[in-house]
Amino acid sequence: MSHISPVLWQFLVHWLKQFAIFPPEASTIAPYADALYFALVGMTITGLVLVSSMVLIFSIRYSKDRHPEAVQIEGSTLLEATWTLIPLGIFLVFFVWGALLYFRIFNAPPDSMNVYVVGKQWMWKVEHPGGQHEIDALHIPVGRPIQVTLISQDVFHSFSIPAFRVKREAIPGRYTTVYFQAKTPGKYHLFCTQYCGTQHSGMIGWVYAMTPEDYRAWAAGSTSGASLAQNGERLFASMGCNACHSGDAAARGPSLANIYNSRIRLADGSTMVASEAYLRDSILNPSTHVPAGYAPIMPTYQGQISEDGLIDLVEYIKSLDSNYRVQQMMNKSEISSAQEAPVGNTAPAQGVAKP
Amino acid sequence: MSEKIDPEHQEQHIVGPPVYLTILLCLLVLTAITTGVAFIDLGVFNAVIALAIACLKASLVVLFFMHIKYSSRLLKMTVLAGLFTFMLLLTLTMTDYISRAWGMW
Amino acid sequence: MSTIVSLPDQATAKLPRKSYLNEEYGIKSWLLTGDHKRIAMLYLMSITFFFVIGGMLAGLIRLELLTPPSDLMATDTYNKVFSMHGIIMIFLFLVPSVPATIGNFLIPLMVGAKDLAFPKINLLSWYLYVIGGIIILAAMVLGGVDTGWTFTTPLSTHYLNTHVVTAAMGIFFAGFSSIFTGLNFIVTVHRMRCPGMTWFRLPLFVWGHYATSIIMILGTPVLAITLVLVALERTINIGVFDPTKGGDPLLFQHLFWFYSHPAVYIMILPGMAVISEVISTFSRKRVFGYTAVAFSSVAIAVFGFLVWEHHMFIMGVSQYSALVFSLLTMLVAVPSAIKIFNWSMTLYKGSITFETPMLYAFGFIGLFTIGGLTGIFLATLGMDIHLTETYFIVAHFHFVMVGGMLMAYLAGIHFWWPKMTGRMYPEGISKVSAIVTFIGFIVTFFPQFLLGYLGMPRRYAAYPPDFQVLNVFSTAGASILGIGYLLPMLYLPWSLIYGKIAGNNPWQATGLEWQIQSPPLTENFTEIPVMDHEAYDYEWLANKTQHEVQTVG
Amino acid sequence: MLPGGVDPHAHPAFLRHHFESVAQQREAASFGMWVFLLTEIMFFGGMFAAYLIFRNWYHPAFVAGSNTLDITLGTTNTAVLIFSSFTMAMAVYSAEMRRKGQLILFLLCTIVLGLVFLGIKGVEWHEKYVEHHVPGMGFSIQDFVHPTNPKAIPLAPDMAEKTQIYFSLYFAMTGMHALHMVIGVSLLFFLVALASRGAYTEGHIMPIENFGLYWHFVDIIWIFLFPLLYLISRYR
Ligand code: HEA
Ligand code: HEA
Ligand code: HEC
Ligand code: CUA
Ligand SMILES: [Cu+2]
Repeated sequence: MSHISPVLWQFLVHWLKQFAIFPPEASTIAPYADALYFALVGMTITGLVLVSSMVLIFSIRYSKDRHPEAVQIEGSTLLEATWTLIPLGIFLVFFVWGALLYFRIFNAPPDSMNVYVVGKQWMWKVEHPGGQHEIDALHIPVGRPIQVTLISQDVFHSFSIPAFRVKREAIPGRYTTVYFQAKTPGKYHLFCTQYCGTQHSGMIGWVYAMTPEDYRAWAAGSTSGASLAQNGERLFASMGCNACHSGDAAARGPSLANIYNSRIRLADGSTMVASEAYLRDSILNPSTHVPAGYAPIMPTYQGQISEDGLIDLVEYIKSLDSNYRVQQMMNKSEISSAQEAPVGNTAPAQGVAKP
Repeated sequence: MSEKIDPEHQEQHIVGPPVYLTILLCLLVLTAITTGVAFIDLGVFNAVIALAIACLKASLVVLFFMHIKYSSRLLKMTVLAGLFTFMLLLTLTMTDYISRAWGMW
Repeated sequence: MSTIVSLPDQATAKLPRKSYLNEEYGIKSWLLTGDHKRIAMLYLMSITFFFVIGGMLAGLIRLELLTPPSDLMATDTYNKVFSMHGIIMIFLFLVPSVPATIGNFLIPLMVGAKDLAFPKINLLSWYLYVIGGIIILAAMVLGGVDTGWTFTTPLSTHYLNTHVVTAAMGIFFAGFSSIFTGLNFIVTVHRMRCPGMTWFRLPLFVWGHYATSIIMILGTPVLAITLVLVALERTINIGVFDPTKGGDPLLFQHLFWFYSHPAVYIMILPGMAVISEVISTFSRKRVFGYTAVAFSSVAIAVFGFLVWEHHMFIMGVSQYSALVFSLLTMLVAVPSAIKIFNWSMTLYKGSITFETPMLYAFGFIGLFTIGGLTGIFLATLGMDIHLTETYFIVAHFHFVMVGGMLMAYLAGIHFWWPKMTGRMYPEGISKVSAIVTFIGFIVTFFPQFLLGYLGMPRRYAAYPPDFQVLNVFSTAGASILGIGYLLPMLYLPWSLIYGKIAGNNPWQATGLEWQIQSPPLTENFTEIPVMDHEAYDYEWLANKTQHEVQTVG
Repeated sequence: MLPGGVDPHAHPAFLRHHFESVAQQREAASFGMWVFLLTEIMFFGGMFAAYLIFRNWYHPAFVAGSNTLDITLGTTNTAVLIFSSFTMAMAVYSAEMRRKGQLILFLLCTIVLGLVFLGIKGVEWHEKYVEHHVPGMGFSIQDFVHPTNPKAIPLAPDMAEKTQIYFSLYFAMTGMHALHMVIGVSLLFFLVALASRGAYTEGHIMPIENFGLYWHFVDIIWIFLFPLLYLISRYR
């Protein structure tokens, strides 16, 4: 090996150490994705071997030297049917398999912990319900289903964690969600995978999957003092929302208590479920869904609240829902240490009618 | 050419002024109707009627002014192919827009 | 070259005294020509020019990605480089590659017509192409665009201050060039076939181009209007794609991919058309399952319109409609499989020789199978979540576009080179370059599959050092690949002067185009031919040759 | 025999060298024109798709926007365009009948009607400009939030914003349509010039026929634009 220069040698060693052909399986979804992947690789290899062996064998067996006179053959309906139906069948199997996985990744179980992520050129802003803010980093406990609610402040971004095999676009003007449950504690790449302008390749960060104890310590250590709902409560007052949404029967706006996840009857007779998206849209485009019995007098807050502010407001309105509060409390008591006050206890705003 | 029996080819047919005049009249009447109907509240049927009349007018133009009624099957198919692709664009795009909010009401 | 089938006229062949090349001389006779063969040559030259530019940009991309940080160029330069690479390669190279050159040259010859139906529109379409190309080059020279070739809104409409509108207008022109090419082909195939040339006697090359033309005509205008709306949004701020005004950025995606998915079949069907001819000729056998291959082209064209949403699976489309589109994507993959199997079966009991076009065709079959089957990965919903927007996609589309179409294009250029120029290319070195291309290709793009599964995002100027090993392989491969493409650019022009005289039918192929002199006369046929046999009828050819041997020599 | 009494196997001067017969040339040309119209369908199709989606999303804004258009002008324009289609059809008929004077007359009528259409369109656009209803040019939602017309229902400001989408589509669609009209009228001038030299009354009527197809197509687009843009819930 003496003729290999030391620099080159170091390079080679470095490379061999770095060499990997698939990323760590760090989430509960990853094994499912990998299984599908290997099945697909299997199909590709089968197909390729089939086709290339046909080509190879025929071109050796029937090369001009060995087989000077070609035999003209029309075709064969039976064969056509075979190679139409068999690939079709195989592809359909993968369609079903893939669809199952897709619905699994995009529909979180109801008890998942919610984390908000706002994408902007060129950073990820993460907001935990407990009020922890992070930039280009995401701390999560292993073993808990986590739902990430994404939105973008400007252009399309895409939130990708290869080690978890999940990815979801952050869209301007609309919430999207993705869900995962980390398995192994560790530090994993977080990428923006949708081209979003000059610093697209700089819009990267790390996901820290931590043991529940570590996570608790981290959460306690990095809280900014107020939870999202508490911030939202302040905003609710300072933006004058409570002038109309006081919860009184005489108030000009509907009471917002308990509306999260409830079925709202709209003025045009249809009904809608008050999801996060609905709440956000009610603040920005109030007249697109007017609840029955109210005049469309609510002003639009388009351009006056940042996406972060909207998240705070949405979390606040959600915290007015007793079920959600209970669930959040359960999350909290499970995760956060006892000294930290659960959000629900402080949340109900003055003047909002208790259910 | 003319003795060959080929569905793609067909003798040219001259359409005369009487036909054109009739069509012109129909189109004007339909325009009047569609404008008039717009002033009556019929709920969703306003849009339906407006579109139906527009389609009717368009078919009259295509069939008579543009001679498709007297043209070869190839040209008829061509027109249909255009409509078909346009409908594909609409319906498949709508599969997204219609079902996007499913589960939200 | 011993492998070239020897022919009655090969030994004594002389260049014909009169041909479309020497009918008239001077720049003007080329720039104002209505002759489809001359226009094809104009296209050939301009396309090669843009391929070299696109290829150099690819070289820059690969050099930058040799090391993890963005050290060779700034990130925004890199962004401009890959955007221009994509735009040039797709709209100025691959879309017109086979149809506008080989197709333009051959369609009239194959259907037995004197020219395309509308020679002036054909010339116009070349001018539109050149204008589009110049505008895009201008956009590049004046500062570039950094939208990627997909023009994603609202990034392209509101957040970039590069020459987006200029580039969009360039593509608009190139798009209309492609529409007019398609229009000409369709009308020619329907209306200009010679007596006896029924639909099922058409060579599969014509079927493939017919299917391509359908897509060009029905898809491209949607791209045109979409780009117009993008330009309007940038210039006068209308708001259809702008979420802050209540518009919907996903609508842009729908309209863009309504063209751009079918467009990938514009980019592969002509290649498949070439492969059918090449495989049949060099195995001296009728294409197995002629009707199945013919109809699968049309099926690809029609089904190709039904699957565009598979580019948007994680972009916030409805999950139910994603389901529909995933299913439809599985269906559109089947006709391609049918073709691959039919070509393989064509070899069965053939009498196979291995000239350069055949080597490229084998390359096509292998690489397209990999590229196509990895398309199935992406069509599988759950897998696409992990793979989308990574190097897996880059690998997928380079396998189908470079491994598939570019190989087919080179196969076609070599196959019809004697017909176009009257001279043979040098067989030995061209075989070497076919093999170099194949090896270089695998080394360049195979590692990108692995990179993709590892999660390396595409369009990254800088990447984490974990990914370097595979990237070095890829860059190394690209230099081999570059040599593989450089060689034909050298020896093909060389052969114009020094190549052996080809004679009418050096491959002993059955197509109408091979029965006339090479290079052909301006009016193609001295008298309109009458087709009295099936396509790929080698017995007919044998009889004819025998007859010629008896009467001529 | 073809209309106009041309023998399909004769080789008149207008028969291009690569066609076998007049019939073949004629069929190729009209098929080619139809294929071109296909692309036009898809060209406008993109905008119709956008229209469909936004009309469903922002129906009140579309109603309000539509009601600000001048229905008298709109209906007049529709009638004008239909008339021009008729004169164009008659022009084709005159060419088939080899009546040169009549052909020129009808072509001129078509030009005039086309120009009248464009003129009225210009008036309407100018009106929108004065009202600040042109997106990107000082667009104002005041008229929708505080309508001057007592019968109009005021829109909430957020919905009023969405009228901008309506007007974007209005201008994009009518603009593209008008562009086609401008191209059409310009071509008509050429046709008149050539027709007066007798080019189309010697049996070579293909250019006239194909231009007719184009003109009717533009008419059809308007036939759809009119109800879609002008006639949304006029009863308000
Ligand atoms: C020539 C161009 C071309 C061709 C032909 C194809 C062909 C196919 N493509 Fe590809 N594609 C692109 C060019 C092309 N693609 C480009 C450029 C992009 C990226 C755009 C961008 O974002 O920049 C892309 C992206 C792309 C995506 C989007 C990924 C994403 O962004 O998330 C998807 C998803 O479904 C996809 C799928 C397919 C499928 C299913 C086919 C099928 O048609 C393939 C069919 C072929 C086969 C299936 C092979 C033959 C089969 C056999 C030999 C049978 C084997 C035997 C057995 C199974 C037993 N492609
Ligand atoms: C027809 C289509 C086509 C072709 C032929 C190619 C050819 C090549 N492409 Fe391209 N590529 C695209 C279409 C194509 N590409 C598209 C659509 C994108 C997406 C853009 C986007 O994201 O918007 C893309 C993106 C893309 C990327 C990803 C960039 C990113 O996401 O960050 C990479 C990276 O490796 C790459 C590499 C290459 C290479 C090495 C070649 C090689 O095959 C090229 C080899 C050819 C030559 C080198 C030229 C000929 C040789 C000479 C003239 C000799 C002299 C030159 C040198 C020695 C350099 N391409
Ligand atoms: C001028 C009075 C007024 C103000 C100020 C106001 N609202 Fe409203 N709000 C209403 C009315 C009236 C409705 C019901 C009709 C409608 O949707 O326009 C409503 C509806 C809502 C709804 C939907 C409720 C449902 O039952 O569907 C939400 C959520 C909401 N408002 C949140 C807010 C927030 C957050 C703010 C402050 C940033 C705010 N509102 C400020 C009057 C007001
Ligand atoms: Cu954000 Cu890329
Ligand atoms: Cu696709």
